[in-house]
Amino acid sequence: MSITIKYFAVLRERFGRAGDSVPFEPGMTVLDVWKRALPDQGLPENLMMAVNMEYTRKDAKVQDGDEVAFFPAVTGG
Amino acid sequence: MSITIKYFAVLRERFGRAGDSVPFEPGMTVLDVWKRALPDQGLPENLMMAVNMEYTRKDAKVQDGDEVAFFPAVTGG
Amino acid sequence: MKIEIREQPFDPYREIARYQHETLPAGQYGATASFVGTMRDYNDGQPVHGMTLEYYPGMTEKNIDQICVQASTRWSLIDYLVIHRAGQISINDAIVVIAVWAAHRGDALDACKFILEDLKSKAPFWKKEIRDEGEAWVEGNTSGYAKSEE
Amino acid sequence: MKIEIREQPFDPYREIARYQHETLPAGQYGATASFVGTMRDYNDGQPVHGMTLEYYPGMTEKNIDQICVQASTRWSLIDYLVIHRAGQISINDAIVVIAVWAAHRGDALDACKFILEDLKSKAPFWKKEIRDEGEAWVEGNTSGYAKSEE
Repeated sequence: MSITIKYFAVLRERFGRAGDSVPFEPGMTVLDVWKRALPDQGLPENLMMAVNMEYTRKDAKVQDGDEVAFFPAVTGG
Repeated sequence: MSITIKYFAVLRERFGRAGDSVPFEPGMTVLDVWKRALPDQGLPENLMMAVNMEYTRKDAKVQDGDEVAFFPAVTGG
Repeated sequence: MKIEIREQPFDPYREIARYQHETLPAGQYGATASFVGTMRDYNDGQPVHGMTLEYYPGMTEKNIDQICVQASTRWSLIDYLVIHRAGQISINDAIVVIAVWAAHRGDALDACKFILEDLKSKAPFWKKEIRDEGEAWVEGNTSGYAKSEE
Repeated sequence: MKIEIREQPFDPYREIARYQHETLPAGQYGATASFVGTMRDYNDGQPVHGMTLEYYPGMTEKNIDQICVQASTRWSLIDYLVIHRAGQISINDAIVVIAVWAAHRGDALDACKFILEDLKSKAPFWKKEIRDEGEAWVEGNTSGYAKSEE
């Protein structure tokens, strides 16, 4: 029973890893996932987040087994 | 001392020739050139005209030696 | 800058790639917008079997050149290429290719669209389609441009 | 419809020509609009010597697919192709190619621009440029899209 977390780009480099795993708790939001994985890190400006590869907001609820991703503003094309 | 005339597309086919030559007369306009070359033909709708390969209007004056072209609305691209 | 009327079929993407390779300085352009017009086998719901495209040698090139120069004054462009077919055109032949190189995408996209729209409404070309019932000139309208007032 | 993330360099015009030849029915499309983004050797007036483009495997393709499906509902399209580079990118490499086939030019041009703009603001890619002083992530902004409110 857990949430898989992925970090990309500058976040991945800053944290020194591409992801984490935290235990699922009923009622958990994306922000709760962040705080559980990174208790010492405030939410960066311009942070983007996705649940199961769909953009979402920090107050969105997560389900057990979800993949939650955190990354900076995109710079593609 | 003359004006060279060119016809394109449906005009060229209708008149059975790609061009004409008419004598230059001082003060002549593009419309005068048409009337001199084609006395029995009214000015068609959607007619476009050019003097020396630049679009112009029927009341524009021509100079001796000019090339005057008459053609229908363009349908390129 | 290259503007050309071509009487023979051409591969538009090979033309863009070749022109870019031969002419564009590496590292300068970040955006290339292009448009290719292709001969369809239908028009206004009717079958078409090919067409003849007539033009005004001299004026057609000059007119396209003026359109491109005007685009160059409105947008920041690095280079452009326009090749337009004339003569006997078969189904699926490329009719026109327009490519615009710029540092930034907005300039390339907007200039490409401008050149295409102006070319279609102003450049002296006339299409004669081969339809089921025979050949027929495509009717255009002058859209108020250089229109006779009589 | 083809959407692909490519780790190796590619020739964008060869890709468009090949896809068109293999996939598009002859005589149906009258308009093809395309955009190619290319790696420049400068950005914001500073020299750039290359870059690394990171993406989110799975989400990136899914996001581009959603953008293209949305374009298909807004415009009448016949087909589209999007190839985006990732990994180590050298000066003058193609970064992205977008091609849109339609019967009519307005649909092709507008859909191509829409896909490009949406792709740049939404698709998960992150550029790390090699500059004179070393490597640095390019800073973007979320433009209000899916932005954190804290």
